[in-house]
Amino acid sequence: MFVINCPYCGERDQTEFSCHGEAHIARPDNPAEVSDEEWGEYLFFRNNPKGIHFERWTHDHGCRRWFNVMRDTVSDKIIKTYKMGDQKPGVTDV
Amino acid sequence: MSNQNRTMYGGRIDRGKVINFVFNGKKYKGFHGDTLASALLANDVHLVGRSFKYHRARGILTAGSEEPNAIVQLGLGARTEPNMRATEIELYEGLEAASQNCWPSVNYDIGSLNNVLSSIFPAGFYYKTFKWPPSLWLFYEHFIRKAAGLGHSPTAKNPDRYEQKFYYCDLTIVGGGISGLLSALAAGRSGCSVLLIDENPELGGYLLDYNFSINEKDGIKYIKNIVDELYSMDNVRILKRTTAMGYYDYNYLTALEKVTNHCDQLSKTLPRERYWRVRSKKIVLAQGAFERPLVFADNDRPGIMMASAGKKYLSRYGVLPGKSVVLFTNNDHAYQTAFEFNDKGAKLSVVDTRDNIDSRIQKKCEDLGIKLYSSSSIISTNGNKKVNQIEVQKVDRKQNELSGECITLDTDCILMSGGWNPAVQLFSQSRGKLRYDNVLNTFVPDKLIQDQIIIGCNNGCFDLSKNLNHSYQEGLNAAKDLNYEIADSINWTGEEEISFTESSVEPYMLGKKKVTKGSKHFIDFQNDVTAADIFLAQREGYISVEHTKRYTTTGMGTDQGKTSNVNALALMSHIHDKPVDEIGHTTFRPPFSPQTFGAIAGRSVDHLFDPERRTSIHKWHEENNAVFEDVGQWKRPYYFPKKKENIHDAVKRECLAVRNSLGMLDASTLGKIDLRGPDTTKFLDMIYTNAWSKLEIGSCRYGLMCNEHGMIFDDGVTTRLGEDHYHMTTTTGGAARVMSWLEEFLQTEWLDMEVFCTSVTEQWTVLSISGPNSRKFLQELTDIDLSKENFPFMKFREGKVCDIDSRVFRISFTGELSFEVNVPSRYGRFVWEQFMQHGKKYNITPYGTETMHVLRAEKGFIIVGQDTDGSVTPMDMNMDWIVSKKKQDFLGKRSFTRPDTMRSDRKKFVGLLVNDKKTVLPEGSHIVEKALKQPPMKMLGHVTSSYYSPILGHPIALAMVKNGSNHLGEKVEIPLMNGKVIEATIADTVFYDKEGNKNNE
Amino acid sequence: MKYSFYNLVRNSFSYHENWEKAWSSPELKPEYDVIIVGGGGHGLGTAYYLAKEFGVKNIAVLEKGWIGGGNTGRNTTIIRSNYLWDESAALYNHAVNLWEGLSSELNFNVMFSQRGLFHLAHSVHDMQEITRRGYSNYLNGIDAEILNQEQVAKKIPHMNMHGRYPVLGALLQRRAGTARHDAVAWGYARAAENLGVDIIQNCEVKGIDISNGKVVGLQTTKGSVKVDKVGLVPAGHSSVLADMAGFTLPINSVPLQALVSEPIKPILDCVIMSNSVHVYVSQSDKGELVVGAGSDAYNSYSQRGSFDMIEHMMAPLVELFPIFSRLKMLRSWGGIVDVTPDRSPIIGKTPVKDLFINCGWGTGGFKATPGSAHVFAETVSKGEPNDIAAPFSLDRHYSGALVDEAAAAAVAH
Amino acid sequence: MNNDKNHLSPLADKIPINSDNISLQQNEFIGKLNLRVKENDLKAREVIENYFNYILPKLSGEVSGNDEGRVLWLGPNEYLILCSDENKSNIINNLKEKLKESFYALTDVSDYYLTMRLSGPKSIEVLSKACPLNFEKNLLKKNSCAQSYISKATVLIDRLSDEPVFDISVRWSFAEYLWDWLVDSSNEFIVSE
Ligand SMILES: Cc1cc2nc3c(=O)[nH]c(=O)nc-3n(C[C@H](O)[C@H](O)[C@H](O)COP(=O)(O)OP(=O)(O)OC[C@H]3O[C@@H](n4cnc5c(N)ncnc54)[C@H](O)[C@@H]3O)c2cc1C
Ligand SMILES: NC(=O)c1ccc[n+]([C@@H]2O[C@H](COP(=O)([O-])OP(=O)(O)OC[C@H]3O[C@@H](n4cnc5c(N)ncnc54)[C@H](O)[C@@H]3O)[C@@H](O)[C@H]2O)c1
Ligand SMILES: Cc1cc2nc3c(=O)[nH]c(=O)nc-3n(C[C@H](O)[C@H](O)[C@H](O)COP(=O)(O)O)c2cc1C
Ligand SMILES: [Zn+2]
Repeated sequence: MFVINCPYCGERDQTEFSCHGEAHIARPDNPAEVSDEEWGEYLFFRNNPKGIHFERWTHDHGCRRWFNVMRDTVSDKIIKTYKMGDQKPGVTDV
Repeated sequence: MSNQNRTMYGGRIDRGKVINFVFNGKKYKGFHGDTLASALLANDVHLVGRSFKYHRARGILTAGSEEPNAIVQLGLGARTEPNMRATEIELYEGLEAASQNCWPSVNYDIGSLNNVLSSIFPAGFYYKTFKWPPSLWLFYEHFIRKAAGLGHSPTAKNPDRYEQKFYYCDLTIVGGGISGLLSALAAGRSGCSVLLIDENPELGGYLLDYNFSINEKDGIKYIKNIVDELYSMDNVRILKRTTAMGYYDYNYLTALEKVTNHCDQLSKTLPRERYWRVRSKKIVLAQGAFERPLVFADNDRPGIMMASAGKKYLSRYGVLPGKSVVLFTNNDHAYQTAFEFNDKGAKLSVVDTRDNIDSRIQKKCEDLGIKLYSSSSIISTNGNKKVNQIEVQKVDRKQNELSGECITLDTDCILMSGGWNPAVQLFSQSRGKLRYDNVLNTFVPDKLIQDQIIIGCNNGCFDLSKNLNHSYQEGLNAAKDLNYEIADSINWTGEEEISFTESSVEPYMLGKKKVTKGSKHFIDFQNDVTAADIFLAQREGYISVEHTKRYTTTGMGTDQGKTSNVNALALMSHIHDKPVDEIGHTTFRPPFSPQTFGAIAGRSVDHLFDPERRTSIHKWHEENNAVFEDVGQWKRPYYFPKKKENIHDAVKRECLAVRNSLGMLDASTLGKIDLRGPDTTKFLDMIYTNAWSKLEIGSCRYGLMCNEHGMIFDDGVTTRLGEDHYHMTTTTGGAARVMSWLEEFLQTEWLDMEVFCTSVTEQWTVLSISGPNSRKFLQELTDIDLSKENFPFMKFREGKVCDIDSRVFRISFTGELSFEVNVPSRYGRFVWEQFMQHGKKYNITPYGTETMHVLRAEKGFIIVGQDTDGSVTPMDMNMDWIVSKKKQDFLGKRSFTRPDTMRSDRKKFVGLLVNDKKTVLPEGSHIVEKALKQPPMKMLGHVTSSYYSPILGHPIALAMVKNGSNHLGEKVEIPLMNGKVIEATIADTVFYDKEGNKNNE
Repeated sequence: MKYSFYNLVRNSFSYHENWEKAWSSPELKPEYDVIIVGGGGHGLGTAYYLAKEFGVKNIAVLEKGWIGGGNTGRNTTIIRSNYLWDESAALYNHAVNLWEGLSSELNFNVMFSQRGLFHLAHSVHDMQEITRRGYSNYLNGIDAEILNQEQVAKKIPHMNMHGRYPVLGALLQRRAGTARHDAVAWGYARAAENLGVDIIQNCEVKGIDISNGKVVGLQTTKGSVKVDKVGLVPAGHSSVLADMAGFTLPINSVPLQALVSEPIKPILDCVIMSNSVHVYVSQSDKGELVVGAGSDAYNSYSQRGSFDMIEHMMAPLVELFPIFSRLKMLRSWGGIVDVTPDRSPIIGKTPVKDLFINCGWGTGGFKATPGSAHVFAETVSKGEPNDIAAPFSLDRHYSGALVDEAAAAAVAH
Repeated sequence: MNNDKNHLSPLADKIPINSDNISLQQNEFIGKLNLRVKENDLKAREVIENYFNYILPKLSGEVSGNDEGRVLWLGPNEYLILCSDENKSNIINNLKEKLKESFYALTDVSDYYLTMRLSGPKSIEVLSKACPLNFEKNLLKKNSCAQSYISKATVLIDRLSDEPVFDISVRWSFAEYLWDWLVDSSNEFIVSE
């Protein structure tokens, strides 16, 4: 049970949030032009690392904003939360 | 005779308050302050239960939450509770308890036959037999299941109430022994908000039963002063009778408080238990330690108990569990118990496995006339329902062999002490790492992961003075860390009559031969796991601790190995001749003690189980006899039966009313979203499959949404209210999903798009009136010009309806002339009633979802989620017309051109007409070309919707059929489960008013 | 030594000191024909069928911890085959057919107990769903009965039929049930070892050697090893192994939790699953209620999950069975499940030649164990999937030919 | 004008709680407007602030306002304006004029939410049974607000005074559930044995 630091509301209980999988997956600019393979990658294929993971959460029972979380999938420790559109942190930023 | 084992005086019970209770049908008396276990011992009841597998006679082993043996069925009827630890049950007037896992009685238990046959039931025997013939396994299993299990589940609904609580504080301290108390004191004095949790009814922990001093004062009195001071602090909250159950990430701790369990009077308002969810900045673990049993032959007989338990029964409850007592120990500390028993008139002998025993102790034994057998071990015990005799022999610890003559001693009570295991359960749950301490011969906390502190015996320190100083100092440190101005430091001295020397603690000392053959050396008492079973597991290759655990079930009982784990590991270490650290340990998992389901469910039971979402007209529906349907959390009227009507009659009447005159549906549950901003049209173009730029202000349009896989995921009508302003409707079940779908793209993908979405679902109550008379009717109640010319189909108008500011949409889901009147919810019921009243002359008929489904099916309109699942595209539904060819991109478009989505033999949406014109096909039944005598049969598709159509006078169905649109007019068959085969013909999806004139009237 | 009642009695005279090892701990050899990575039920089963039916001689199973310690050892043991789509039905029913003879085949009692499974329907929509699935099962030759409210009430006497979401009916599969999870791993291990398979525990694969697009060896914590063909069956860790071989999978590894009550005398003699009230429960032979529900939504490799998931399965359980409210949770735990977008497994070839994968069983692969192992053994030995396995290729994520059990509102377990 | 008599709330039949420890009442209908305007759209914000004569909250949990109304922070870019029921259409229309050029949304949600008032010394005790907020951190002060959930209903809680007085807003369709839940949870603090 995490405590999640919503970039807008501050620290709140995990049960106010929900997770929506990997972050920083951009929709192809022109889907018509990508191959079936590339489209399949965009739809389904995900980084699923044992270690640092970037993921999207929403503060459902709060400000209803989407934001990004950088979390270690082994210790489950949240390293950083940041707003959508903010630069993806590098491991050295931590 | 009663309370024959009670001492004349002493103990912390209230001898003035006699309490009557019943055990196994017999009446007994105890005192206020007793536990069931202490009261039974006082009454000389030692045989309390039967073991899991062999049905061995079992008594009371411990005096706390670690008890594996004395677990009983408590209470009667709906309040009965299985597997309750007699050692934790506080006695109350009228308490009734009984032994479990025995038949006909605990004294004569047929199951104990298993014990006689036990030689063929070693660990894992069932894997080796009962395999033949396979068909008989269920038969064998029936008997295995009957023999297994412990107590009985209640068979009536639980009448009690359970509450929950979220709690935040600076510091939570688990354990109200001296260590926890001092930490609380230090942190409390420094101003921290402190939560102190202890599972017992009294604070003070282990030392409450011993003679000791703090700063040269009487220790017990000292504890009382600390407790009083803590109670006087506003910033300290104390929870007694509360067990910390789980320790999760981010210092999240759950605890279960017994609120009224221990009371004889049931409370009308107070819960039985309260489940705490605590988040603290720091957690102090001060849980103390559990005494470890010694492993010897037949070490499980009633009358054999832990030394500290014996001490507790004597000191706290004034109960002398035996008169002729043997202390079996490998450490100094347990001698205190021996001396105290001696003091209270018991005849004592001591068997000590060690060669060198402290000379002061030897001397004291001599002085008191206590016979001391050093370098010795108990090698066998006797006694059917209670121990009555033991054999003692010299042990050569180096060779691990027994030697010399066997001495036989008569006894009625054995007190054993094999050292102490810190209660590391919660620490381990918190991801803390353990280390095996070769001096204490047990696991102790090593690496901390969370913001936590471990103190006292919990930390593997058994020196009182050290613990006092450390605990207090850690309380101060915590306060300092949390930026409080800390209270003064104090120098503590503490002294126990005999302290625990860390000299030698031998977990296991018996010759190997002795273990495997003959009698049973129990490791896990509850699950009947013997040393021989551990040997067997190793021999057969179940060498990993985890395999040993699962193969033998050691540590898997209701005590989760609190008494057995370390002994099992030590034995494995001995067998493999490897350090215990290399053997490792199994995973500690929540909860710390078994935790009531009802408390975890809390008040989310009965009418509060899940919200019933209700529209503003709900009460009217109720008053008017509606039968409701659950749609997600919503309650929707399903149909409105009149007196003797069944569903078919009612639906038929409702359908015809709409087709012939006027019907009304509460459509408020549809999702409604207000969209606004300069990019809204562009946004809708991406969200929906069709195009929006040409939609005029004041017009409505039906739209279909696909997910990125190209599959239909919601639909609804969206209306352009202004240049940049739209009102979107969604399906009832899809409302939340659509809202978050929109937000997802706006917030994460198209950050530059200027669109705001606001949910307005409940702002508007929607009354959908439908039928040829709807215009005439509504015109009487509104100032909006409803004429065909001025308010065409798929248009939107604002105005007064029944004098209420309303939004009216001319859209239709029935195929009839229809208006959807939206009024603010507070007026919903008012307008509905006005409609009902003024509509009388048109025989206005309220209808429910079933009628709505029939009417739209007659028109071939789809219901997302019924006619579609998440695997169909708009083209599969023959809805190519709503898929824009011009738009370059919209969500889902790219997926339409994947090979599988373009397959020509995909299932298509079609109508079905049964050839007998009578049978209403089951929704979900499957279609074949030609039925075979028997399955398997190749399926072409399935029926998605199926009804009797009152207006057409015959059944209609909608279906998904492979390449169906190319087979219109062809015959197919639907084999039913009862063997019947129904013939049907593939038809168009529109059954009624194919030209679509009705809604344009 | 054969396991039998006769031998149990015989061995009791020698204090059971003469039982042989169920499997031994051989050293890792320098080279194998086939290596299976992952000593769960699926991996051990694959090795067994490779040796038994497909004539492969030199096989090893590498397990990073102890065999059966992954999801095989931590699932709620539900076995059924009443899946909606033909492809799934064929696969899972192949498994149930094998389950029925498994104890005798392995000479190890895996306690496959066909006590029947009820999928409860709580709404009109649920009724449509179970009817559709029931009919599809029926025509696929899988046993299915659609029961009405009365019939359900009679069969499950202590269930609350009229709660917030009343029980309107159920889909019953009588051939469904449970099995003793650990025994499945142990039984396959013992049988495989009898056929000469090396079962190597505490041997973690850390790297995959690829030469010219073909797998040639593995790097492990016990050294490197040469190999001709490799089958990856690492469940929760499938992405980690795919990473080593240089490709990605359409998989997220998420926690799934379960719990058991204290043991009680028999009170529930079938398996109950409710998708709408969201809980499933059965009673084990030992007497505990085994309870499960949904998975956490975030990726994690910590075998724990968040406790609110456990909390959220308690209220539904008590709602369905108010009589269980006073019972107690004995232990809760978590596993790591590899979830695919369509909730169907991935079986077959990978971008690397002679490297095969069998993963993505997510929250529901225990029931498939023998079937999965059997078709995968064939795939590995022949280099091509058979008809049952073919629809579950990795390619479907590009072509769109998903076997979408999730979309069709079928349940996951 | 709309006929007031016909206002109907699903809580109309519910019996309020009035006790020393806990009180629970249904609030009158008032005007509630959901305002969306970008944080960095200073121009639009100024117009709005000038119009209302108060400033918009900047941070999570802030409430501001004046005698005529209150405004609650719901999220970045999102606020709930509380005003008199009569005034709401005026506000919408006036701002429509003033904000012609701006990207904003002002939506009537007066009936989307129902609001009930929980007060009394035990009210935090009641709420914290199933609301995960840290009341020390989130709702310690008068004029602070927070969104969260209570049991299974998403709520907006607005603290009105230094005494524990809370206005709890919930979606209309959940109102009865929440009310029943609050009554049930207050039980142990009201009835004494
Ligand atoms: C709580 C829970 C409940 C479930 N309930 C059910 C149910 O009721 N019915 C059902 O059908 N299914 C259920 N499942 C799913 C089911 O357990 C799994 O799908 C199934 O057990 C997978 O089996 P497996 O043999 O593929 O995986 P596993 O048993 O997980 O085996 C994979 C093995 O690979 C090993 N491994 C991983 N990486 C490496 C490496 N690098 N080197 C060497 N070895 C490695 C792992 O240690 C592991 O032992 C449940 C799962 C969970 C967690
Ligand atoms: N068994 C022993 O702890 C032990 C052994 C030898 C000596 N001593 C003496 O006792 C002194 C201090 O003892 P201590 O304070 O460290 O331990 P303690 O045993 O006195 O106190 C620990 C308390 O924590 C409670 N507890 C444990 N787990 C709990 C849980 N999950 N939830 C709620 N309560 C829980 C126990 O019931 C107990 O009351 C030592 O310095 C030593 O002199 C104790
Ligand atoms: C079907 C099943 C039944 C179980 N029954 C018990 C049990 O009776 N007692 C027990 O302590 N654990 C029981 N467990 C849980 C295991 O002890 C253990 O928690 C689980 O296998 C996961 O392993 P881990 O906790 O070691 O990570 C059971 C697990 C399963 C899958
Ligand atoms: Zn937030």
